[in-house]
Amino acid sequence: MSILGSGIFKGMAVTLKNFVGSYFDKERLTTKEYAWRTDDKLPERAGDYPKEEAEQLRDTTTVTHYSRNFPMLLHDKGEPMDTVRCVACQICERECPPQCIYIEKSKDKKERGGNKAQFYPATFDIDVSVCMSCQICVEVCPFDAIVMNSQFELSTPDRFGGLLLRRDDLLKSNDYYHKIHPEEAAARDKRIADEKAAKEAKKKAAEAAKKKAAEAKAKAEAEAKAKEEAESITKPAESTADSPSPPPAEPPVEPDRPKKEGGTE
Amino acid sequence: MTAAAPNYELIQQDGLETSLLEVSMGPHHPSTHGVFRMDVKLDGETVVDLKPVFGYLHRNHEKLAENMSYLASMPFTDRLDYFNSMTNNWAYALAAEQLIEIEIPERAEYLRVIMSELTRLVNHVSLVGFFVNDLGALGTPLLYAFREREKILDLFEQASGARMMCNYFRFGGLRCDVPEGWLDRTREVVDRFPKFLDEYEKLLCENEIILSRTQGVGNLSKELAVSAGITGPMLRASGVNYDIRKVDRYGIYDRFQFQVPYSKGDVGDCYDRFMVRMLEMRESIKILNQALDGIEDGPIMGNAGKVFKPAKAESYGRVEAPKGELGFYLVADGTPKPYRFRVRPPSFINLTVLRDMCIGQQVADAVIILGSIDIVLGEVDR
Amino acid sequence: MTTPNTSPSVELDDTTRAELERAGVIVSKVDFLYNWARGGSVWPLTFGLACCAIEMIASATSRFDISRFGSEVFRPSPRQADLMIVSGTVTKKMAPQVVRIYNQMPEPKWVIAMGACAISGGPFKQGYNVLKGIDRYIPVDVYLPGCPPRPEAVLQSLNYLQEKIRTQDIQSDPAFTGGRRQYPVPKFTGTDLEPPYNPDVWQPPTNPNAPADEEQEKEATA
Amino acid sequence: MSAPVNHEPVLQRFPEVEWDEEFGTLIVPVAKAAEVATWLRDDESFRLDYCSNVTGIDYLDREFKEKIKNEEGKTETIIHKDPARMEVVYHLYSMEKRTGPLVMRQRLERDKPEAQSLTAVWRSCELQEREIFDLYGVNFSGHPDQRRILMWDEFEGHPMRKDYVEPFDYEWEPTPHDEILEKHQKGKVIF
Repeated sequence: MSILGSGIFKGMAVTLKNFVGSYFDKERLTTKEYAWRTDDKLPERAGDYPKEEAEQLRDTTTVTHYSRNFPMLLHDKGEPMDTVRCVACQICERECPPQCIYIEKSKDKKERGGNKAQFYPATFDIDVSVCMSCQICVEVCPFDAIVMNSQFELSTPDRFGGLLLRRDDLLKSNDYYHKIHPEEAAARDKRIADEKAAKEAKKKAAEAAKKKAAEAKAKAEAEAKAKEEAESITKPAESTADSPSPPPAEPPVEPDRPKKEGGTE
Repeated sequence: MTAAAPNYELIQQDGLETSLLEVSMGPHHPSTHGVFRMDVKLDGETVVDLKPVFGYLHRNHEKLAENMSYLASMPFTDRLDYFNSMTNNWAYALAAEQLIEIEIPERAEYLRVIMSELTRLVNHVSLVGFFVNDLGALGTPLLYAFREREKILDLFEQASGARMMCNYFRFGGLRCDVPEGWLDRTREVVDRFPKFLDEYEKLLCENEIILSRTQGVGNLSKELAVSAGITGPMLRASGVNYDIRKVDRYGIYDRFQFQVPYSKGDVGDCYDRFMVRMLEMRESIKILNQALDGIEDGPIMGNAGKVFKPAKAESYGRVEAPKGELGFYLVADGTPKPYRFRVRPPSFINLTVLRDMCIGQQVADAVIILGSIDIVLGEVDR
Repeated sequence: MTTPNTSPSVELDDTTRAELERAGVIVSKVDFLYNWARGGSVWPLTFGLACCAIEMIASATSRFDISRFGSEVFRPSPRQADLMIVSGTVTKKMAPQVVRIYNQMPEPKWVIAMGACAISGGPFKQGYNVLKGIDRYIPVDVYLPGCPPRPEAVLQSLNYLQEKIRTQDIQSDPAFTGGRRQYPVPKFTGTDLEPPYNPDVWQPPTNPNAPADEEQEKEATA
Repeated sequence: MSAPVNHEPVLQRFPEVEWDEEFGTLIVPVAKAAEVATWLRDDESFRLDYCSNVTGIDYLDREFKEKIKNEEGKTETIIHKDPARMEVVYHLYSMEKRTGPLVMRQRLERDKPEAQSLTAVWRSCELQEREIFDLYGVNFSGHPDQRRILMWDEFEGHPMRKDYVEPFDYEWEPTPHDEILEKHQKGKVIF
C-alpha cells in the first residue's frame, strides 16, 4: 500500500496470470465451443428437432448426465405406443404447479408388455412455454412413465403450435434415457425390478400361505373331526392371519408396470 | 428537453445558482440490478432526495402460493432470489416443517448446510463482481466471478439437475441423494476456492480506485440499521454481530466452528459491506470443510408422508440467506393449501435505508450504494 | 409513423426461393451480403428482467462466449442495439417500458422471447400482475422455452435467429420497407393494460374445440 | 431456535392486551398499538429492537368443521365460526438479547381496516406497511408515506384480498387452460 499505483500493478499481474492460464489451466474453465448447426432447414416446431441428439452434445456443452430440462414420456423396447408406460392416471396433470400438462384418457384399454390391459394417453401435451422444469411430475408419477429430458435446443418462431410438445414428440425409449441419464436410469430400473421381485415374492408367499392355510385347515378339520378340541382349531387359523396379506386383489391403486425386456433390467 | 431552457437562463442570470433536477433512473438501467427505479432529485451532482419505485417484477408469488399445495410452492421459491435457490428452499422447508412434526435425517441436514454455504459463495462472488461492475470495472472481475460461479453451478446441476432453479429441498429432507463422487468433486472446488479468493483480493481489496470510491460512501449507522430491520452482511458491516446461523442455530449449524465477520467501527460504508462479504466467503469455506468431513451415509428423506396437510397453525421459519434474513410466514387452516403465504424478503427491507444512505452523496455514488445493498428484484417485488 | 401489418418473420418456402433465383442474380447477392453482415453482428441490448437475465449474462461470459457469434457487444442503450432479448417475466407494470424501449431501437431489430415467462407468463401466468406473453405488444422472432434456458440454449436461439436473418428477403423485410417500427405503448387502467394486446402484431388464437356460445362470451369480455 | 420471549409482563402492564393461546400471539388493540410497541422496544426486560416481518392477513367469514370423539366414544362434529377480519402481524426479535420471536397483531374490521402505523417505532415497518396498504387496503394512520408500492398508482382494488377477482385476460391456449378460462368467466359473472 505504500507506493501509489501498486494496486493497479497487482491487478494487472492477476489479469495476466488469468490470460496465460486460460490456455492450459483447466481450472480457468476454457470455452465450451457449442454451436448449433442446421441442416439448411429451420425447425418450425420444438418437436421438429432431432429427437435423440442430446447425448452427442456433451463434448461441446455443459450438459451433464444429470441435467434436466423438459419432461418426456418413457416407453420400453418396441413400438412406442405398444410399450408406453403411461396409463393416463392424470396425477402429474393435477400436481403440476404451473398446470402445463394436458392428458386425455383413451376410451379403450390396451395390453402392454404382457401386463393386464390399461388405459393409455390418447392425448398427452406439455406446453413448454409454461413448463418450469421443476420435476414434480416425475416425483409424483407412480408408474415411472415420465422423466426429464436434457434436450435444450427448442427455439421456434411459432408461439402456439410450435411450443406444444405432443405425445409423439414426448415419447422416448428407455435406451435413450439410459444414454442421457445413465445413473438415474440404472437406479430407476433397479428399483422397478426390486419392486417387481418383491411383489412377485409377496404373491408367491401369499399363494404358499394360502396353500399352507388350506392344507392346515384341511388337516385341522380332519383333526377337529377326530378330536374335537378347540385349541387345535384356533392355532392354524392364527397362522393364516399372520401370513402376509394377499396382495393380488389390491392393485388398482398400485402401479402396474409393463414387463421389462432383457438388457434394461 | 423543454424544461431545460428556462433553467439555463436562470443559471446565466444568477451566476452560481442551480435548480433541482429530477432524474428517473430505471426501470431499465444497467446499474439497477434488474427492473428497479430510483427517482432522484439532484442539486448539481449531489442527491437531494431519492424515491425508490418498486413493483416492476411483482409476480404475485404470494397470491399464487395461496392457491396451490404446499409442495407446489417449492419450485416457486427458487424464483424469489434467483441467485440463491437453495437457501430459499431451506427457509420455506423450515417454515413448513414447523407445521408438522418431521424428523430430518442426519445426512440431509449435512447436505442442506453444504448446499446453503455453496449458495452463499455463489451469491457473494457474483455480488462482488456486479458491485465492481457498478464501480466502472466493466467485465473483468465479473467474468472471474462468473467463472467461479459456474463451477458451483455445475455441482448444483449434478445434485439437483438444474443450474439455477434447483428445487432440491423437500419437507423432511431432500429430493434425492447426491450422485456418487459428488462430495469429492465438491471438496475439489472448495479446496481451490481460497486460491481464487486470494487472487480476487489481490485484484480488488487494495485497489486505490476501489478504496477511494467506496470508503466513506453510503454510511449506515448501527442504530438506524437495527431499527430499519437491516439483516445479513449489510447489518454486520454496520457493526452489529447478528447472524441467524449463530442466533437460531437452525439445522445443524451449532456443530460447526466458524466466526461471524462484522465491522468493528461504526461507519458501515460500502467498503465495509464489500469486505464483510469477502470475509464471509472464507468462513463459508470453513463450514464447508467441516461439513464435508462430517457427512456420513444414510437416508436423505425423513418420515414425511406424500400428502402434506397440516392442522390449523401458523409458523415463521427464517434462515440466514446470503442477503439477510429470509423468512417464510405460513398460516395453515387444515387444508392442503396455505391460507396465507408470506415471504419476508431481506433485500426488500434492506432497501428501506436506501434514501437515508444516498442523500448528500454524489449521483454516481448512489449507483454504488445500491450495488452494495445487494438486491435481487425477484425477491424485492416477489 | 405507420406500422406495417406484416409479421417480420418471413420464412421462404422452396417455391419462392426458386422464384427469387429466377428474379436475378444481383438481388439475391445483395440479399446474401446484407444478411451475412447483419446476421454476423447482432448486438443485443443489456436488458435483464428476471431470472433469465442471469443466464443471459452467463452466456456472455467466457465459458459460453456469445462473442463467437458476433454478439459480444451488449449495449445498454436501445439506440445502439439490434436484438432485444426479453429475458424474464414481463409484468403489467413493466410492459409499457418494454414497448417504449423496443420503439427506440433502430431498424433492423429483432426480439427473442427468452424463457417461459416472456413467452406466455410461464409459471406466473395465473397472477394478476403478469403479462401473458410479450408478443401481445411487440413482434417476437424467436421463442426460447425453458425456465430458465441454459446459456447454450441462448446461443442456439441466437444461431436460429442468424439462420433466419440469412433467409430474409430485403425487399419485403419490414426493416427496409416500413421505416422504424413503433407500436403503441399500453396505458394503465384500473386493473389491466389498455389495449390488452396490439392487434397489429398479435391476435388471440381461436379455440377449435370451443362451443359457439362460449366463443361469443369470450369476445364480449375481451 | 433463539430463546422465546415471556409475554406475561405485557399482559400485566397493559390489561387491554389479549393473549391468543392457539397461535401464541399478542392481540393489541389498535388505539394502544404504538404505545405497546414503544414499551416493548424500550423496556429493559424485552428490548425488542428488531421488527422482522410485518404481514397482513385477510380472513373471510368461514366455518371450520372439527371432528372430535366425545366421552362416549362417538365422533361429533363441532363447527367453529371464524368471523371476517383483517389482521396485521408483527414478528418481533431482540438483536441485543438475541431473543424472539414475539408475535403481535392488530385485529381490524374487514370492511374498513384502520391500523396504527408502527413505522415511528421500527423503521423496518415503513415499506412493509406500504405493501400491506397496497395489497390489502389497510389504512395505517401515522404512516409517513402511504402510497401504493407494488402496483401502479391508478390500480383499483387490493389484489391480495381473498375476494379479489383477477382481470380477465386469458385466451384459449392449447393446454388445459380451458378450465382456467371457465373458472375466470365464472368469477367474472359473480363479480
